[in-house]
Amino acid sequence: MDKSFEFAFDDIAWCPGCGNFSIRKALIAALDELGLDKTKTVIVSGIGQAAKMPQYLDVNFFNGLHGRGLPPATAIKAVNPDLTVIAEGGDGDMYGEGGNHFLHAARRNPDITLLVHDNMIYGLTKGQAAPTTREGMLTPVQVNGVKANPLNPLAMAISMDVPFVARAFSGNEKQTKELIKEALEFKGFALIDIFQPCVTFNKTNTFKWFKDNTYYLDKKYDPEDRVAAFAKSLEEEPFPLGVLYRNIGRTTFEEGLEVYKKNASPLTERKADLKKLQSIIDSRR
Amino acid sequence: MDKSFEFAFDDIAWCPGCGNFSIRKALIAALDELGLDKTKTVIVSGIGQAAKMPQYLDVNFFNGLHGRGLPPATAIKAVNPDLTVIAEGGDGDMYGEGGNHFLHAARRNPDITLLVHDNMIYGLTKGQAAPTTREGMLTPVQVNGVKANPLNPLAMAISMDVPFVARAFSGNEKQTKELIKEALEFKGFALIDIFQPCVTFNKTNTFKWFKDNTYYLDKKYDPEDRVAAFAKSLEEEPFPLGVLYRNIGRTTFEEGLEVYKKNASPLTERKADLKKLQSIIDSRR
Amino acid sequence: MSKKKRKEICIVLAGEAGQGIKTIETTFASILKQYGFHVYATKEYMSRVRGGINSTEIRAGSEPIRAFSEHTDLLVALLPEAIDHLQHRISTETVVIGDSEAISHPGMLDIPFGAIAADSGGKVYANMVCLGALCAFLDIPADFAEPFIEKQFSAKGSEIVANNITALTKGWEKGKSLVKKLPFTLDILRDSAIKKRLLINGSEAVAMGAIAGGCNYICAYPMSPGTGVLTAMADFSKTMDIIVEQVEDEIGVINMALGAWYAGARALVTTSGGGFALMSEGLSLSGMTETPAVIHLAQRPGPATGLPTRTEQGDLNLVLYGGHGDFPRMVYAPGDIEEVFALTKRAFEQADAMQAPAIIMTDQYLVDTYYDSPGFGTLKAAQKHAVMKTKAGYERYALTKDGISPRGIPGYGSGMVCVDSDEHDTTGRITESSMVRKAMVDKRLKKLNTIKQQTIDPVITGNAAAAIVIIGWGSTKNVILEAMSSKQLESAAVVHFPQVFPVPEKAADLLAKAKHIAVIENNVTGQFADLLEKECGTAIKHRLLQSDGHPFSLETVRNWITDFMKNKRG
Amino acid sequence: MSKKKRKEICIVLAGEAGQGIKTIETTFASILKQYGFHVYATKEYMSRVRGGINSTEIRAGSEPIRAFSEHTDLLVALLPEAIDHLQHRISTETVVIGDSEAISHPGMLDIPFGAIAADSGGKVYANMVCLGALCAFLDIPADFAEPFIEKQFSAKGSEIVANNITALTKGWEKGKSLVKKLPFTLDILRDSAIKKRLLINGSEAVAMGAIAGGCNYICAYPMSPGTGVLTAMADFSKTMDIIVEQVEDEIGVINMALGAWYAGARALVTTSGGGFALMSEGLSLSGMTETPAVIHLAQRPGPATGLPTRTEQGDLNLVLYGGHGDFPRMVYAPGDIEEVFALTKRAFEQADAMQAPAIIMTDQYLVDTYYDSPGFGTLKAAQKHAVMKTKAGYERYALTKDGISPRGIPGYGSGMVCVDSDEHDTTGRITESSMVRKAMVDKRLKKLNTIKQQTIDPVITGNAAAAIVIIGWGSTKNVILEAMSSKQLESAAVVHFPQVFPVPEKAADLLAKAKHIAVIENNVTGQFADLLEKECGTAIKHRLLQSDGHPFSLETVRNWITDFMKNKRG
Ligand SMILES: Cc1ncc(C[n+]2csc(CCOP(=O)(O)OP(=O)(O)O)c2C)c(N)n1
Ligand SMILES: Cc1ncc(C[n+]2csc(CCOP(=O)(O)OP(=O)(O)O)c2C)c(N)n1
Ligand code: SF4
Ligand code: SF4
Ligand SMILES: [Mg+2]
Ligand SMILES: [Mg+2]
Repeated sequence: MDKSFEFAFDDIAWCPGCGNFSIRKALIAALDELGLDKTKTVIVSGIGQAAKMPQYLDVNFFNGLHGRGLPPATAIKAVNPDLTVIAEGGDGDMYGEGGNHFLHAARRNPDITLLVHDNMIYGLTKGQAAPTTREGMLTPVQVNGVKANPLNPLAMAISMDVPFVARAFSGNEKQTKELIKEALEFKGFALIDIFQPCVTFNKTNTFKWFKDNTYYLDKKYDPEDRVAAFAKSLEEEPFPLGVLYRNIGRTTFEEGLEVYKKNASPLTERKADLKKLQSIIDSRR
Repeated sequence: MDKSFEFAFDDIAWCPGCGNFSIRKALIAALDELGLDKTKTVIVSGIGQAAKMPQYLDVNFFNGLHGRGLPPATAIKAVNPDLTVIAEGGDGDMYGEGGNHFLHAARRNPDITLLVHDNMIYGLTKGQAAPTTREGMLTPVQVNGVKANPLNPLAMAISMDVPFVARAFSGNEKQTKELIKEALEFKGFALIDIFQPCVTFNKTNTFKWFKDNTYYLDKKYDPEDRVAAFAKSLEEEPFPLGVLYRNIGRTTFEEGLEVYKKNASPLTERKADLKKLQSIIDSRR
Repeated sequence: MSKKKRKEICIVLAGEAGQGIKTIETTFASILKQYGFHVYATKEYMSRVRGGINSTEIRAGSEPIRAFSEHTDLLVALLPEAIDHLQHRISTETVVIGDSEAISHPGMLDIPFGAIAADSGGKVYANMVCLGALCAFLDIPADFAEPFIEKQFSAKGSEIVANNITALTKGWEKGKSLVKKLPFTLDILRDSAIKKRLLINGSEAVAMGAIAGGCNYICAYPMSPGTGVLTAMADFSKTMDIIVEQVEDEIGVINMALGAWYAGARALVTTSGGGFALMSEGLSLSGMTETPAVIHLAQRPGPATGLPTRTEQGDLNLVLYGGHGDFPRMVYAPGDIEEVFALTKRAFEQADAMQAPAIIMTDQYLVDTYYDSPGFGTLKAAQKHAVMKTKAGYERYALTKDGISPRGIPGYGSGMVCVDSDEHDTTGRITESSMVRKAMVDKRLKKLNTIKQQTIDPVITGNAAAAIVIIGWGSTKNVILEAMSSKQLESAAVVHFPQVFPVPEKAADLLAKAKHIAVIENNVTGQFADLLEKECGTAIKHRLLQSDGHPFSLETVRNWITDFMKNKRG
Repeated sequence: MSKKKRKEICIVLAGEAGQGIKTIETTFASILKQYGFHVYATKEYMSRVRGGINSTEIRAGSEPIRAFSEHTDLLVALLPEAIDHLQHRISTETVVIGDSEAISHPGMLDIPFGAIAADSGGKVYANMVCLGALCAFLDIPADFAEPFIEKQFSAKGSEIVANNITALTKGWEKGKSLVKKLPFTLDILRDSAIKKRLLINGSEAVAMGAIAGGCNYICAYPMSPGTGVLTAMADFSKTMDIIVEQVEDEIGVINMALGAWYAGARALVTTSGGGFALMSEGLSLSGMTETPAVIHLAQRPGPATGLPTRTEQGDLNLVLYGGHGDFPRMVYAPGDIEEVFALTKRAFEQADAMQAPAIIMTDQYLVDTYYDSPGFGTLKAAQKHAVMKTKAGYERYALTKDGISPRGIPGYGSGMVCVDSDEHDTTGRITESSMVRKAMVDKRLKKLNTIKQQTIDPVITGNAAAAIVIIGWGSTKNVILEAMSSKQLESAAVVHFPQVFPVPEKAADLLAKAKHIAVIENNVTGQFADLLEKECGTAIKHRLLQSDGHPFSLETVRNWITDFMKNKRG
């Protein structure tokens, strides 16, 4: 069997020139280079252009409801910690409809990688504002321009102590790939917010705009200082790229589960213990 | 008509000794001292012990669904900016079930005051962990102790640039009252997370514990430095009380609404303009 | 062989998203209408932004046209895949038109769209070449079409306008040269009264009806095919006093809308099935607090994400029963643009009057369809906003004969307006008294009776006394009517339900008297037929159902009805 | 006047939350059972944590007892408000017992709870005084009760134990001195076999049944009265391999549960009406992705927040029709503790086998009720987990005869397990092909047929051939049976539906043959009666409905049935 996650889908539904293609390449390369076993890898996603990603890889997937990627991803990893679990979706998917799950996944800290395609727009539904859309953008719904503050996913993640918080730009496939690899190898909840030009609906935040408005954090930057990371996350235009925050050592959700305290085998491999049930029942006599 | 918000409810459903009684007193005093018109004041709440608050005041109220206080509060203020609007609920209500609305209310910045009774527990449903419950607490559901990180509402709010972020302790009625007054007078979304002992279900974070683990920010503290405020918000045991963060001048949701750009009268007072509708229809001929 | 003379034509344009089909469609439809032809347009498209294969059907004729026809006279294929995609619609009578550079099909009329466009200034003008040819086929002079092009492109500068017109003209000439190859001649009557008619699609009609009903607040979370109404409202808000808010999720949407109504606004919500499902708890809150709510639900095929851009009528059960506990509601199911407008307006009036949720059910087919509409008559102000000025001691849930308590809003009068999602007493405060509980359950139930009395009767066409009754609801209205011959209508009653809940009382009589009953609806189990069975106690065995994501076609309905009527009567 | 000899007694304890009624209840129920009496207990309580007024009913007798009776022999009022609260249950036959320091009532038997408790070490022991008196009334020796007290309080130290026993003994003596004042004598038979029976409430039985069905994952958001199952599972997780997760909201809950099933776990969800409403979209996802789901719904009165701690059967419609689009589901409605266990187990087996959602409907009354139960028989392993090891090229949605595709899980075998909320092809990937759509709609519909074949038949008691049929579902099972005399059962069939959807095929026959049909259910419209009308085509005019938040009482049901049977037959 071919080991690569590459998959020849006859008709990818993205627009020519969309940043999603680069993210797909970076993701496949990251998975391939890490030599992960695709039968033991699951991508969980919601609905949106970004969320179609797993359809275009040779991998297990749970392509669920809009906004609802994180809860199933958390359960999948908990039920079978041997699996590599990636959650993926758009800025609307993960920070809009799914915002609450993001907050509480951050509290749980499951060992999963979260990739958010941040195109600052709702792509699939044709160009309404996303939570990350910059102020003032005109859309068919925000006819007087977006008024609400854009959500700053990195600041929010750092405030929730998400232990790995990074930003990538799809325009740099190599850095994106390297960040994905780093996130996959990190133990704990790892967010990469990936700037991704939507060539069709976002005529403001274009490839060029992202390129002109981002810079790479240099080697000297210390991502382990939470307050400094917060300050860094507030920087805009240019936006820093790279790992902004890292907190090594937070216990993961799976590690905290009692079922794995004395027995490391995945829950899926265990049999129901009817004797114990019987003794619970008998205790009610 | 009596101007006070005081209301003689024959049977308040809270447990004797509950911190909610002090919050109620502080709230009534704040409203009375500001001389607000109760017919033009609305309290919006969800479900929980905290969320019962409006039932015990002489005031308009919309006591809606668990977790769903903020969306109606936002609409009420938008539809009639002449009203004073308060949203109130528990830590489960506002940060658990309602977490997503909190994030996006922060982005919109409606001119409403949000009071969250933070008892670090689910009171009404009898003692399960809340999002703010500290690690390790044993409950009938968290039988091995709470594993998830407690949500830090202040850090989260600051990361979202909520323009007024404060913490109070119900044990100090006067300070709580003053903070509520300040929040009510502040233009924009104002959060007060109020530490509140639940005498029945939270035997760890008691009145004494809160007293021993809090301190008042001194006068020299500058709440307008966002990064410093973030650092301050991370301080725990003791927790700082007072206004941690303030950002004067963010445009409010109502101010941003096109309907109020040329006409300040509340939407409720306007008539439908059939002529304009007719001309839209005619444009399709 | 003398050519057939035709009084109408069905043209289908097919290509990928981004090829400019929409521009051809809207411009051509305007031209047809202004030229005095009756026109109808509908489309089907994939859930993607570029690529794929979409199609638009445009019908023009001497008589009003209101339904989707599978029969295709001209198929303009802008992409080789179009042929495959529409294979089932290509009959011996279909003329395929395409650019032989890219496409081949036996008997295809070749129009070198690419080459002519390139000659006119660039490939982007291919759609104008196509438009020109279509005008020629319908015998519409090129210079009649020119002003439409000018208007459309004037903002882009004179060079662009000129290139477009060049392309149009060249396309027209090419078309003219091919007319003789068409297997039919067209003889569509022109009627200058048609010019005055309206081209408004279902989404816009919802928005217009809402505004006519006093709507001044819309909140929604984008979801196809419900988004069109949000966009239309946003567009109209440029000149009107309407608050337009995109909310973080559908739960926020419904709760925000209830807050808006509570405070005195009249709010509209628009969504599709999945979003409506998320609003179920909020719907129940509307029921309990007796806060009006108006929800537009544009259906698409489920379950779950299903087919996001396609059509179905599969959410009726959810609408009838969604939300926990028992509470009254009203469900409207408009069948055409005029009904969409009228029933949306009515939904506002009734939600306001009954203090209960009103749901308007459309579907992707209906919201994306338009035709020359006679319009909505003289606009009349919505029924008076049923809000009172309160006095001290005001009781939000005062017990009344019909269960409806006068509704106050905060800040208007000296009373307190207290609403509560818990069971409450007349003042709106929480209670656990079982006496009060009983009174309040009773009050809410009484409202259902009041609502029932005001239910809209089914609309009967044909022979109302016939033993054969053919029933539809919502968007099936016109396809059933157009499918039936006047002969058939002599021996059958066609019954359309503009309101499906509460089921109008006349329905039971109707069914009781009928011998042969059929229900036609676009879902796989027959949800409305089930509802009628339950409410009327009559079994409905004959059901024309569909669930492939497409609207019913004239042909499907015609064949089925013909068969049904034959077998039942013979 | 010679006293009536009674073979059973109904005792009601009433006081405020926090007064220790629960301790009396659980200890007393254990004592009764171990003493060899049949016992039954149920409670009603307010949505608050302290104060208010709650009550518990304990029935003891020579025969098994399974139903709530309004008739009260002894009312122990621990608070003056208790009298008012239970006024409707105080008849001439009721003996009120209270502490005359606090309470007065004509004819009240005075037990100075306060003073005796103070004598025994403090006011907190008042509930033990009460327990002692109750034992005396039932002629249970104080020293029989002592070990129960020791066990209960041993962890609190010997002084506390001693004080409790002192209070118990003094209460017993006081009680003994009052026995002669009771208007009846008790003659309850002791049966030592009863000792072996179980005291398990509805919540615990759900949890036990789930585990017997292989459940190893529970996720939930607290919501009364659904929380009890979460707490029980958490308790059982102390010794068993169960992941217990409290989720941020109900939407997270259902989606997390589907993730767990997808990965190979067997997850249970527990909630109440409002939470279930929020899960509607997720339910539809279960239907579309064919991922099993088991949901326990403990009903409470709606709409919206309603009466959070009270009982109703008002969410049936939501359960039957919640979620958008058409997809198969199974709905179980256990009537007693044994059925709760068995049907929850079955729900797991069937959800797994059918790859569809299974819902277990209970209500507050049922989850909070217990009695000496014969138990669940020998535990048998759940039907084999229907999960296969995949091979390369595995197709998650392979088309099969019965619509059920062999289910793989990720990481088990070399195939890829792809599930999709969009319409998908056999491999699980997104499609817009209308051919594939049709095949998949058809596949999902076929499963409904398979599910129908495995529906549990209604349980008939009495005369199966009688013209009178009295129908119930869920928690009404035993109150109907106990309400009817054996004479009445000779001329009526009592039909209980343990599974309400799909409606078992036998139902139609049953109704068709019956002349007089009545449905008894705890909601205001008769949702199950409506369902039967729809599915069986028989009108059901006679309905005993209730919606005041309380369970049906024996007396209500008995009176109504007697009347119904008389009028129908006379
Ligand atoms: C419950 C629900 N609400 C709304 C939708 C419609 N919807 C699909 S994708 C989407 C947003 C797309 O934006 P984003 O998540 O940013 O993804 P992108 O397409 O930009 O990659 C929406 C609103 C849905 N499928 N389900
Ligand atoms: C949709 C929904 N889910 C769950 C509940 C049950 N519920 C009521 S209050 C509450 C939480 C109470 O905790 P909190 O919000 O912290 O308020 P407190 O009682 O502690 O003041 C819950 C889970 C509900 N009413 N509605
Ligand atoms: S709409 Fe935007 S995000 Fe979606 S595929 Fe096209 S370019 Fe990419
Ligand atoms: S349970 Fe806790 S929060 Fe609720 S009223 Fe009692 S003490 Fe207060
Ligand atoms: Mg996006
Ligand atoms: Mg709390």
